[in-house]
Amino acid sequence: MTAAVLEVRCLTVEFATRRGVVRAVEDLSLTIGEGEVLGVVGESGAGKSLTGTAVLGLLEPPARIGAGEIWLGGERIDHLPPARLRRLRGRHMGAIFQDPLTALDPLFTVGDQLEETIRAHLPASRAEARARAVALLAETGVPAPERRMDQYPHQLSGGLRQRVVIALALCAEPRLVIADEPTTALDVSTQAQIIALLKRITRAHGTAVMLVTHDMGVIAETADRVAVLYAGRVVESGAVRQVLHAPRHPYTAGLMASIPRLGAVGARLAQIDGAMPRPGALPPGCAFHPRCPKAMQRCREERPPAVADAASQVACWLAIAPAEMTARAGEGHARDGAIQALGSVPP
Amino acid sequence: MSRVAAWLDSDLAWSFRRSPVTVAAAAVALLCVGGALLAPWIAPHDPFDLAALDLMDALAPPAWLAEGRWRFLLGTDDQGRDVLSGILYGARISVAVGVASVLLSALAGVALGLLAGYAGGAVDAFVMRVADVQLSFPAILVALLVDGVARIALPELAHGAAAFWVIVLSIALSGWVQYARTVRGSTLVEARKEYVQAARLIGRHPAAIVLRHILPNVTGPVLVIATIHLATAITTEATLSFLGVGMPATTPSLGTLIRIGNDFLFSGEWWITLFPGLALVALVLSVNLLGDWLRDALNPRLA
Amino acid sequence: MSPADSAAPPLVVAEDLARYFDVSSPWLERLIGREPRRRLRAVDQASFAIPRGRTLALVGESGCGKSTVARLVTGLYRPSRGRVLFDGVDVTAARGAAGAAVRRRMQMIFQDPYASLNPRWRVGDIVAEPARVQAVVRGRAQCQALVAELLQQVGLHPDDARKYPHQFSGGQRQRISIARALSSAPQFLVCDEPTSALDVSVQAQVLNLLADLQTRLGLTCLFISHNLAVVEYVADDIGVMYLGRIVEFGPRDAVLSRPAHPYTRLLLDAVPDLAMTGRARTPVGGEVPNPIDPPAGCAFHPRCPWADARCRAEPPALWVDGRGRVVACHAVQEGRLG
Amino acid sequence: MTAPVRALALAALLLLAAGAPFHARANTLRVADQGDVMSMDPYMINEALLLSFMGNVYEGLTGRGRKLETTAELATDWKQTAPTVWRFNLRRGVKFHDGTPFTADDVIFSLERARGEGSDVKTYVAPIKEIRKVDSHAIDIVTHEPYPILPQAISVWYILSKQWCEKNNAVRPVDVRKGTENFASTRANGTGPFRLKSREPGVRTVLQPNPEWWGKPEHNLTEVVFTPISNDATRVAALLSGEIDMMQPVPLQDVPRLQGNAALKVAQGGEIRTIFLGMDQKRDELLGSNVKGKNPFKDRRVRQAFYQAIDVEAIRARIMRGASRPTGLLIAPEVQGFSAELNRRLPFDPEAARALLAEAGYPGGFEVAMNCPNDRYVNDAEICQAIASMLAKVGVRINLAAETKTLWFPRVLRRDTAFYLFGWVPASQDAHNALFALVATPGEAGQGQFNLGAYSNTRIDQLTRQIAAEADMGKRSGLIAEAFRLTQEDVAYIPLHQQPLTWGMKKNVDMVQLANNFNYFRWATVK
Repeated sequence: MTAAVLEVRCLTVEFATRRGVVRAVEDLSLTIGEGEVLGVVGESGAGKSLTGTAVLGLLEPPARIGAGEIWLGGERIDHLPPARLRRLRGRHMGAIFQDPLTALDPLFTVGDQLEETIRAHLPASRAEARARAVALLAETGVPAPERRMDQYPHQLSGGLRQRVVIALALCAEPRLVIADEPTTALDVSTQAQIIALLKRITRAHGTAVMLVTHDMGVIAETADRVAVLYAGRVVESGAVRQVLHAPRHPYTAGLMASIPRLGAVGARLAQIDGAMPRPGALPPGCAFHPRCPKAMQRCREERPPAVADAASQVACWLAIAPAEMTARAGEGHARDGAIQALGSVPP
Repeated sequence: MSRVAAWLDSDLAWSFRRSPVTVAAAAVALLCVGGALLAPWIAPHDPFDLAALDLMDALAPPAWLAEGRWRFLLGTDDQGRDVLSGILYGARISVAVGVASVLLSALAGVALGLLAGYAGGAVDAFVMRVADVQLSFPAILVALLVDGVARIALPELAHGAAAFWVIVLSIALSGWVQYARTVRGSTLVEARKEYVQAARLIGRHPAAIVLRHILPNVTGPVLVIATIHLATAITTEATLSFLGVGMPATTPSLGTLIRIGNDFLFSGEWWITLFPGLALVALVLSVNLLGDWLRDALNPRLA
Repeated sequence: MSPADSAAPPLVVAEDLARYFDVSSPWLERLIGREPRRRLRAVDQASFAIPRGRTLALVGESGCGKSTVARLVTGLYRPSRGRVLFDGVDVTAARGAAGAAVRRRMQMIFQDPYASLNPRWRVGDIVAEPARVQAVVRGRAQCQALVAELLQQVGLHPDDARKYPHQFSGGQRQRISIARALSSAPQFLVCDEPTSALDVSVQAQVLNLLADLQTRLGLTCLFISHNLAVVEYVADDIGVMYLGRIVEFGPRDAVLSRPAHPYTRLLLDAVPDLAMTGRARTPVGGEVPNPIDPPAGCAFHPRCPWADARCRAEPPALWVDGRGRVVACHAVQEGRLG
Repeated sequence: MTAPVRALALAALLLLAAGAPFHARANTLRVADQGDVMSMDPYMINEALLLSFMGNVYEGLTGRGRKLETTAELATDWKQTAPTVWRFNLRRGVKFHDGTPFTADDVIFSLERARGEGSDVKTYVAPIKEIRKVDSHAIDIVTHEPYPILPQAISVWYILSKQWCEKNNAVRPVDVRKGTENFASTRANGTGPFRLKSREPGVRTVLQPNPEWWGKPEHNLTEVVFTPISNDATRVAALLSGEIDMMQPVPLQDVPRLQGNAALKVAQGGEIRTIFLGMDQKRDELLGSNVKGKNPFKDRRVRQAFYQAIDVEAIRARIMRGASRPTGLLIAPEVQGFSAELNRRLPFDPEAARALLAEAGYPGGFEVAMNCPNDRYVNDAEICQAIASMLAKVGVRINLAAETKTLWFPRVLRRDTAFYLFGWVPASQDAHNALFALVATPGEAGQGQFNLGAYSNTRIDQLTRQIAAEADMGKRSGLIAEAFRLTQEDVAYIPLHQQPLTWGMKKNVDMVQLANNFNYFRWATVK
């Protein structure tokens, strides 16, 4: 695998509220390589969108990065001044959001917006920019792209709009695309089209993709690797095949079991009882323990560190070898363990 | 007690304490309103008692100037009225006009907004067209119109007690639109929400749905508008009085006092207009700042 | 899923339901712009029957009219044509006392757990409202007892009655919604995408709860969803809707395992399969057309690989095939496709 | 710089250069008053401001000269041919502003208009019985009784064009008491030295010279812009900033300041306007009073109590800043018929006032509404307030309504008032006008048209008729004195003072200040 395009190290996103600082994302680490799609999955409130927003440098007060580093292509970007970040965002990072309407300016034609973005970031004449815009639209599967160039966003259907947003995100040939729930607002039949498109295009351009979604189906079809978030922390990450088919964390396992699937007639759905705690009201120990059927005493007291094996990484006391557990018991510093464990993640 | 404690612990109270400007504004507003309410007990003279006025006391400068008298701390106006007492009593009228007209327009606006938003169709179109027409007349013009009509309709009544209600009605008439529009907008949003459909489903009477379900959910913005409108209403009253169609000169409001004093700006009797002017600015500004704060504080935010 | 008593008449019957919405511009604009009146055919020719104790699921993409059907059946909308019979009573015509009696026997669960509960009301008041309005309970004590019982039934604590909706998570709110729907002891429950706004882990909780309650209380259900996988868990019969019309109707297994209509096939193919990681699909192209201006002939023809001249010109009628499936498709009827 | 750009710049410079002297040469006189000219119709209201302003546009048969002497305007000469007949020869070659020639028919038409329905100037033409046309430019005016001061009395009865009024549906003037408008309310068609260029009620009224005027212009104006500015301070500020060239009245408190300004001058004089209080003596129950079933003002003791409760000296000292002339009569010393001997006021005596009220049956006083303008007379509203406060000290509670004259005039002219402030200038400079308009019992022919409290004394009515017909000036003075004495004995009115006349002007403006406060632009120059 080539060098990482995006590397997030021990990221903490927090909110300053009147009752103190609340950590919505804590100690989160990710890497995405060139041409790789990393799925970031979790329930609403797990912190997945905040992670994407933090990488883009678009956190708005009172949210802020509390700790950690974000590296894009070997450059640290989490502490850059806003103007520099803005240039970077346009040139090297593209964003696709849930609602395509908010990403497009209703007052300008599709062509205007594409050309403007291209010319803002690439040295291109007006004609060249237009040609490239048309080509991009064609590539994203927009029928009759020449005609669409002169239309306004409201004249397009939801699926077409999302295609235009994807074209817009890709037009400066960014190294990283952050797609936050790109299919959630779309119809089922259109979802499949957009997923296929996203996958094809990023493969072709070698773009790294951070795909934020709550939909395991989308992850299964699109992502190469997946990181499962729970209450602001990565509980399990690894290759999609590994995590989805042989989950090691009880939460991932429960999540997979609770997804209704065709052909399972008559069976009762497996369910995880309870609800995810809100940031600021996390239980001590492992945040999942109140809902975990396998919770032990230790889970209630100590937060499990992330440990990795060849294919995946998991933060659960069950997954930690008993020897290791006894070895660390004396230290009692789960955090050190996490960092050491991270160090052993294969690049 | 626990309610007070709960309120003190609420987000609203917290954001209040955190803003020194708001705390200062609240203090000034409290001072103004308190002074106005307590005027009969704290004012050194009764400026509305014509029999107590002596023309020979007229145009006395503030006490600390030469020829000033300590009987008239802030001086007197052209009729011999004590300016300080005039401010206290005038603020009383200004605040009363403000509060009454805000209540009246909020009541009318909320009712019409709910009606338009929930009934929709022709009722909505009618109410909103009336609102548009209303909006195309500036508040002052509406007030002048109402005042004019009232003066023709109630020739000898239009002065004194009736003048107060005429002003209140005038300001309310131009003020209800903002409430109606906001409430209509919120009502349209709320009426589409599923909890309203749930209530319709079980066969609740439309009036019950509007009053029990929708109304509590559209009052947030109304409170904010009301606060800002209070400041506007006080200013409008002052403007009307300044234009000479407000409160009669014998029972002057702050606006009337400023108008009276305005005639003496060039001739050096600046205290007649300056002190009431400062009082009006302090009152309006502080109420406005409180309104701004309330708007921000009630604005739903992240986290 | 209780076995249907085929002898008893169905509890709910929809006969040729249609609902049009006027989406014209205001008349002044229309007058100036010489625009014609525009009607949106949200639902056109929808007929079905739901036997007692069974669940009918209506499936389709957004804008296909399935939620409109839910609101027509419960009487929230008045049909432009056709009627709904509930236990033999015409719901659309029932007014006053008769209407109230019918309404007490049917309830609805809505999609958005954040919008379906009045944020200014305490949970206890929300849950008790239908019972109070329908005079199922009288007095404070009786009411409190009912609320406590209902909350327990949906897996909440009786003390939760004193809280406000914002103190609950999405799944818990949907439980409150269910408790409210059960409060007037209905026989018929309309569920309008009750889990589509929930996270999967919570969706399973709610689906299981609904299934349990249905069995325990013998409820008849109309279940609206866009997710065929979810529908499989709850439905006895499935109706597939496209652009305001039911295009395929039949028993669950028949529809899911041997879909007849090309659109049903498309929907089935669009369900992401967790086993197919990394597999590339060739999804059917196109999108749902604008219902204000639907295509002529069969509304699905622009996206259908089997469409021919007849499909483009003539709208297909519902047709019953030999195996008990009901389909509206020329290609199926002509045997052009399996 | 390219050639076209240079040319443009040059053109712009030239325009600027040309514009400046052009502006200077355009002698615009910008005038501000505390109230608006209420109409362009000279019969709409008998108000000095309106008659003064429209006197620039319209003309009467006679007019006023620089010393208020009677002059020949549309009539070239006149003589009495019989005790009740006056022959007026009309000026030939005069044209109205719309081009129609002025003839005897216009005079006859104007008489009918002035004494017909809706007219407020009936008092001026009331003595006239009829007008006989001799030829197109000669008429005989026949009076009911001998009327020696006819030429003086009709100087503000302006002549309108018959054809124009008929064509534009303005044969009848608009009744100020009812308040609608017609064509003549906003347009004017006179024979005078100025014509109406534009009219925006309440905003501005613009006059421009009439190049075809029969007389020889003694002004150098190219335009007159009249603007009402009711707020005293604003009006002063407008003069100080140079926005206007002339304004009146100067607020009394600001006179020293304007006098001290090198660019300005203040023209002061005694106005012949008398300010007084009137009381409703007709209604059986007063408007706006707590006394029900009777009218306290019908009792002379009450009227006297009011009189004696008012400290006119305090008003002079504080409100009028020493510039008013307290008076015991309804006419100023400059008016023919004034008697210094009669000009005595009842003493200010609150004790006596209280006693009189108690004697009349109001020991605790009573409540009554008072109507007052706030933009008509000098410090009018302030005077009323002070009076309200003085009356409060004897137990009378005044509900003061101080309002703009456009509301106040119709109200008091309808006699919808119990107690009011008013001011009067006898347009004829003669006491008869005051007696006839203010004191005579109201009647159809215009007598008592401004006797708004409807005071009535048959002896005074009789005297007024005699005064009109009396040619012997000595006898006439005696009759006038008797009439005023009776008025004073009855306390028909409460005279207050003659107000000062103060104009503020730029130094470069010259205008003739007349004691009746008429502003004739025909004698105005701007240097």
